[in-house]
Amino acid sequence: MDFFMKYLLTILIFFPTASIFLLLPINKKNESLLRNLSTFLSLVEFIISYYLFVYFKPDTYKFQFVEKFNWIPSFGASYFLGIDGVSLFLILLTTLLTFVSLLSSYRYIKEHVKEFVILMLLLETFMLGTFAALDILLFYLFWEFMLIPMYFIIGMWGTGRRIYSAVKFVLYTLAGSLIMLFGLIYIFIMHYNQTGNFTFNLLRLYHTNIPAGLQILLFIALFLGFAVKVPIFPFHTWLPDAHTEAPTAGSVILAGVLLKFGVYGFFRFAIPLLPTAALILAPFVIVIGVVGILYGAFVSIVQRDLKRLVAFSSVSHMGFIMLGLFALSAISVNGAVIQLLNHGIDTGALFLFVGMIYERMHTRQIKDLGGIAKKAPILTTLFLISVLASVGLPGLNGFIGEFLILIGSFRYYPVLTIIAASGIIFAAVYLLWMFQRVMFDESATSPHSSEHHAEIFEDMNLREIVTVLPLIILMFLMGFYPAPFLDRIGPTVLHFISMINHHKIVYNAIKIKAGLSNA
Amino acid sequence: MEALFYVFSFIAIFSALMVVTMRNPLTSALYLVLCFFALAGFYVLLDMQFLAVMQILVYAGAIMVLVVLVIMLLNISKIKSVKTDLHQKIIGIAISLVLLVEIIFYIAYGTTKKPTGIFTHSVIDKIGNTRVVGEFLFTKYMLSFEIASILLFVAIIGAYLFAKKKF
Amino acid sequence: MNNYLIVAGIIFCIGALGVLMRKNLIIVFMSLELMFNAANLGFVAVSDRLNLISGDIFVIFVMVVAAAEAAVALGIIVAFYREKGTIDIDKANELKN
Amino acid sequence: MDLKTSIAWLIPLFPLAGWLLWGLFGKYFKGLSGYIASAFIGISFILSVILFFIVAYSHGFTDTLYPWVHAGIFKVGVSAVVDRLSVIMLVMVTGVSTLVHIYSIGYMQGDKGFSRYFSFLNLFVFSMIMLVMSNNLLLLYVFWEAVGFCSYILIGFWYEKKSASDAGKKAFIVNRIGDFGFAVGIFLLFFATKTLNYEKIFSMVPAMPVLTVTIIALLLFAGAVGKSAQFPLHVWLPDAMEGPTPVSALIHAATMVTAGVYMIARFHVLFSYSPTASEVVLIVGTFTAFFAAFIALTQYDIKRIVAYSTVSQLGYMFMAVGIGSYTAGIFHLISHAIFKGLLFLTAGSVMHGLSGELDLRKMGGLYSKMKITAITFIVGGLALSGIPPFSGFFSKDAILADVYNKGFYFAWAVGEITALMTAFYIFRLIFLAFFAESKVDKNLHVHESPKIMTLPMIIMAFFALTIGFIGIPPFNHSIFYNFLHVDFLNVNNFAPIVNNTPWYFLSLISVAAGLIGIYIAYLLYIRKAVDPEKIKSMFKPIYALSYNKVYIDEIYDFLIVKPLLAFFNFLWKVVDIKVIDGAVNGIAGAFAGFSVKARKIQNGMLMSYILTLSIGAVAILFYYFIR
Repeated sequence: MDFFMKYLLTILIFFPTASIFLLLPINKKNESLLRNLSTFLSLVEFIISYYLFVYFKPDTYKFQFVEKFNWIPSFGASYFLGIDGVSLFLILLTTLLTFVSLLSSYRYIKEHVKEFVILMLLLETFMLGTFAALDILLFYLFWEFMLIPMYFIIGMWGTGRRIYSAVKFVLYTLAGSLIMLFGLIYIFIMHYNQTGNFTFNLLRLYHTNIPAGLQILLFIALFLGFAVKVPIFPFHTWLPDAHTEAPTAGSVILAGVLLKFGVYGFFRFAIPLLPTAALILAPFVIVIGVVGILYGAFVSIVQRDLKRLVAFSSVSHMGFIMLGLFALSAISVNGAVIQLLNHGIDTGALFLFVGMIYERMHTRQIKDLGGIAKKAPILTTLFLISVLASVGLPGLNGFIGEFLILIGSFRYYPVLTIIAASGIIFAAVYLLWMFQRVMFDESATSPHSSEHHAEIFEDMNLREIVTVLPLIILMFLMGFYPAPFLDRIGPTVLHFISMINHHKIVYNAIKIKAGLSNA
Repeated sequence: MEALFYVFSFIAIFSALMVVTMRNPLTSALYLVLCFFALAGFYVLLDMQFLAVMQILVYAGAIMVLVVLVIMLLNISKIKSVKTDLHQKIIGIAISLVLLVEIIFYIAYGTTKKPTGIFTHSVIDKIGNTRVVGEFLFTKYMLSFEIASILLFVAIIGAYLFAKKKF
Repeated sequence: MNNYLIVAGIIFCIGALGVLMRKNLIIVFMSLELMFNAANLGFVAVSDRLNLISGDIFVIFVMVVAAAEAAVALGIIVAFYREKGTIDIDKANELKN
Repeated sequence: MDLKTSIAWLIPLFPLAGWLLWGLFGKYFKGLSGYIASAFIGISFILSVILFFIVAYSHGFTDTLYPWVHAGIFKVGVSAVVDRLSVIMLVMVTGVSTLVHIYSIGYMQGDKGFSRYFSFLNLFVFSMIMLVMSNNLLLLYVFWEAVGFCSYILIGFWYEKKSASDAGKKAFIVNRIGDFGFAVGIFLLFFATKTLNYEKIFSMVPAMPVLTVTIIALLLFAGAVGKSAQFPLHVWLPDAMEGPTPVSALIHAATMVTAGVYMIARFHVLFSYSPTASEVVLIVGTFTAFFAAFIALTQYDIKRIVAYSTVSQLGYMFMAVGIGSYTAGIFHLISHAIFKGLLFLTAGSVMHGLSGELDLRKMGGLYSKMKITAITFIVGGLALSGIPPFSGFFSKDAILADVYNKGFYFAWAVGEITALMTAFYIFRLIFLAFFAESKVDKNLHVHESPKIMTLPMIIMAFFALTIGFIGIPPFNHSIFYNFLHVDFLNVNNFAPIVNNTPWYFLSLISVAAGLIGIYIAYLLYIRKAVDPEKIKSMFKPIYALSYNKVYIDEIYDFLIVKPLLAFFNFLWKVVDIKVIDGAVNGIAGAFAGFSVKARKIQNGMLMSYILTLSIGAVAILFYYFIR
């Protein structure tokens, strides 16, 4: 047990990889065993991650479960892991969503099952590693490794223009990541020049002194890397393609976890490493965040493809998160982190339902769908709950995050916050309109496909209910009793804010000196 | 010694020029051998007799024999002579001239480091240059030495495969 | 030492000239060998000047590589000739596209 | 937790339990769920009454159940305020809910969504109770939205009908527009006061700049406009009649739509410190009262007439709170909840008897066939028209008298005209439906509703007749006023009384207006003194305007919805696909094009490679040389 606790993070990260060896000897043909075993293993993984939650000390901002070994001493690279309140929940989200998406793909994935489950487990390792790494080099390695399984998942099991989407996804994020790598290495070298030590240790790099002008350039470099991943408004076009063409499990992971990395990167790297630049550039980021909120919502309204609609709604939601994060007030950052989890849960669930509908109707065109509510009351109810959580209905989780973000940012950016808040109207418009057209209305024009399918539309089976139930429960839990989450996130966020505030004082002093401020 | 250097320089440069200008490859090859000998002479002047011997053995001996063998094998007289067109000549001469000027300027204006090693002529002479080289080769550069041997092995296989009739 | 380097430089340039100017594969190959040797001379000269031994060691490795290269290159020339019936370097354009 | 707090928390618990029970296990209960649900709400009602007396004979209190959202300085708990205002609301909400639940058992008999219906109805009652009890703005906002959601789901209860699901969606979205303003108001309030707790806010309001208070008040009022269906966000309420009629009675007449009035009464401190905001409330209320009554004049759908009358009556309430007569507003809220609930229930009964027929032109002569319904309907109609001694007389005239005495003569005049119109349209409905010659389809078996439906109607009618007496002696010193006034002591008296016109004189005018309205209806539809068609053609443009609901829906569709949709399509098709994605693909394309060009360099000629190589070497050396 001692050993288990001491190396909990390593065990957590590499358990999926290790479990691949369990799957390898199984015959390709034995698909049900492959599915069941991989799902079971991911459940075990989730239980392991639950230990993190149990043993996590909520009252400190310090990194916990820290493991540190030398890796490449000559470069100062180390195998350095640790989590705080923010990464804790992101790790839990990852393990949960991996389990959920493996469970969800029983029906969708019919070919190359073995490859699929192996790739999913591999992806899980990389995602967890990215969240837990406190060494920049290690982080970057995991960060880039993630693309590989995702590329195959979209490219092999996707629909439509899947190769195009997969390549676009990989190239787009890769281009951003390389610019980001440049920025990170530059900081690494700056640190070397100042201290004479090579180190990739993030906590030590936090103390690098970088002049403001250079910080801005570096911030832009890091920004491009993370912004593509978020994705922030003008860098979002890979997302609808990738989401739409990916298989359900891929969409869930993509929306639920991969989009979190951009924000996590800002939170963990860009802002603390370059605080002055973050303070200077925050208004610009917020502006494009707010543009993203409205833009995503507007474009969602007129989408015709169900999945693409949900994908664009992600753009809108991520805009809220960027607003909350860059408002840099304790309340709004809390909200942003909560909303990060909410988005993973809500959008993940939405993709699951879209997947279920697609499996039954074989179309995602909204105009070909309709009349499902009559046939499938359970699906309708649970889908409605997810839709409403995404709309931000109070009592469900989406509300808490949105509200905290808006109320926190209002203090610093009142006008932009009001504009952003109007996004909640449009969220209701596109999601409810979509829901009505898909679930209630008779399909308008459907010469061949859906009319027939709607007649034999079957309701959710037990497996599907089990798939979405954890997410639904979380929606209610986080809506009615978010304290367990906020308690653990709180100290981390507070520390984050105090770090920034320290720089704010310095920054304001510079401004006064330069005569920029009238104070 | 000074005189010897100039003699070797003259031979080396002259034979090198001949190598690139002679029409018949066989003549070129023979001039190349001459050039190698001149270089070996330089090595002697630089107090590296071991290298000089190696130069003659490996280059003038092994490699050049191989080249001459190939020339014979290809039955050069039957090959219709490969012509060089004018503009290629001009480009070649121009580039190499520029290169030469650059190199000479670089050497002339470059700064030289102070001697840092311990292997002065007297030290090498006392130990014996073959022994110095050997000791280093089998201690400090052991790994590189082994890798070089593997490389040679691979090259043998490669050459065999290429020269095989069909592959 | 500068004298040695200048001689090495001149031989190097002559080698380069041969590589650039000639079309006969064998002569090109020999010009390459010339350039190798020029570099070798440079190594030895510098090593001598700085009282080091590593330059000399390196020359030995260059020789090894040159030998290997010679074996492979001549093999290629033979194969090329067998394939094309000529040793004109301009006919070596299989790398295109 | 002492007795009174546990009672307070038990009140919302029962509906919540009901919701979970029917929602999860509804199919095992079948028809039983209606009775149990009614019993649950009944218990809540009894508890509310107990709480009412506790508060009436001691004093109000607040209690926090558990800390809810803690983030930085943002600390909000699930907490309740129980004072006289909220207990009155609680008794009203649970009381009307109980009756509507009982009524629904009969009305929804045999519907396949029976349990689902009661589950959502219980959820609504829970949300409404929590809305009334909440002690901070966040909680208020949560349940403010939650009742909106219940309204959405219940309007669209018969989702197979496209009009129903459309109406539900419309209600939700229009409410969201109001809620957007409400939310921004909360942000501003939090920014200004650093708290969302009522008491703390109220203690800070007097010291705040008037402009801030005004902006906050107006933003909060935007939420009220949406929820209480005031102009220009009234469009959802008439459409909401697509839902089951008991839902209309409960949500769209008695409780949810009055939440806006309750909210302003709750925030009386805020509004009273901003005369401007109050004036806006008054203007909106007055205009809406007139405007909705004008539309109601010519409608033929009985539920829509009642719906527009609701909008109109809500306008009266806003008039009251807009001049600072909060007790009068709440009084009208209570009495309106009862008589309007009654009108809806009876309208539902008519519908039930006519198998779902709603068109006035296909009714007539129903009095003889459904006496209970007719009589109770007339009681409701008289109350609505403000004829003494029905409750509407006391409550409406309390408002109008206050409006007059506080010097808002124009608003008063509009109110009186509206009262006339109100009496006219409701009696037009009564005469056409119950007394004019029958145009009912001969094949239709017209029947009185079962007892389980008529019983709640009779109880409601009884209260519609009697509830007004708590307003005696009329107006400023009535029992009701003295009871509730305690909660409104800390107001800023921005609209002092300027006249002292005696109440009987003013009420004479209102009663006269009501009677004239009824008489005109009588002349037109019973005596047929003038053919209504003739009047119709005489005032054709005005008639058309009224009949088409002043074209508001069309205007919104034309001015807002269509251009926005076009703009969104432009954003997607042009900006997203062509510009942004075009730029991305353009960059990729540029690389690809460059690669095609660059591939030509790879011409396969060894010589050219060597050439390039040596040029590179020369260049590098050159660079070192010039450095």
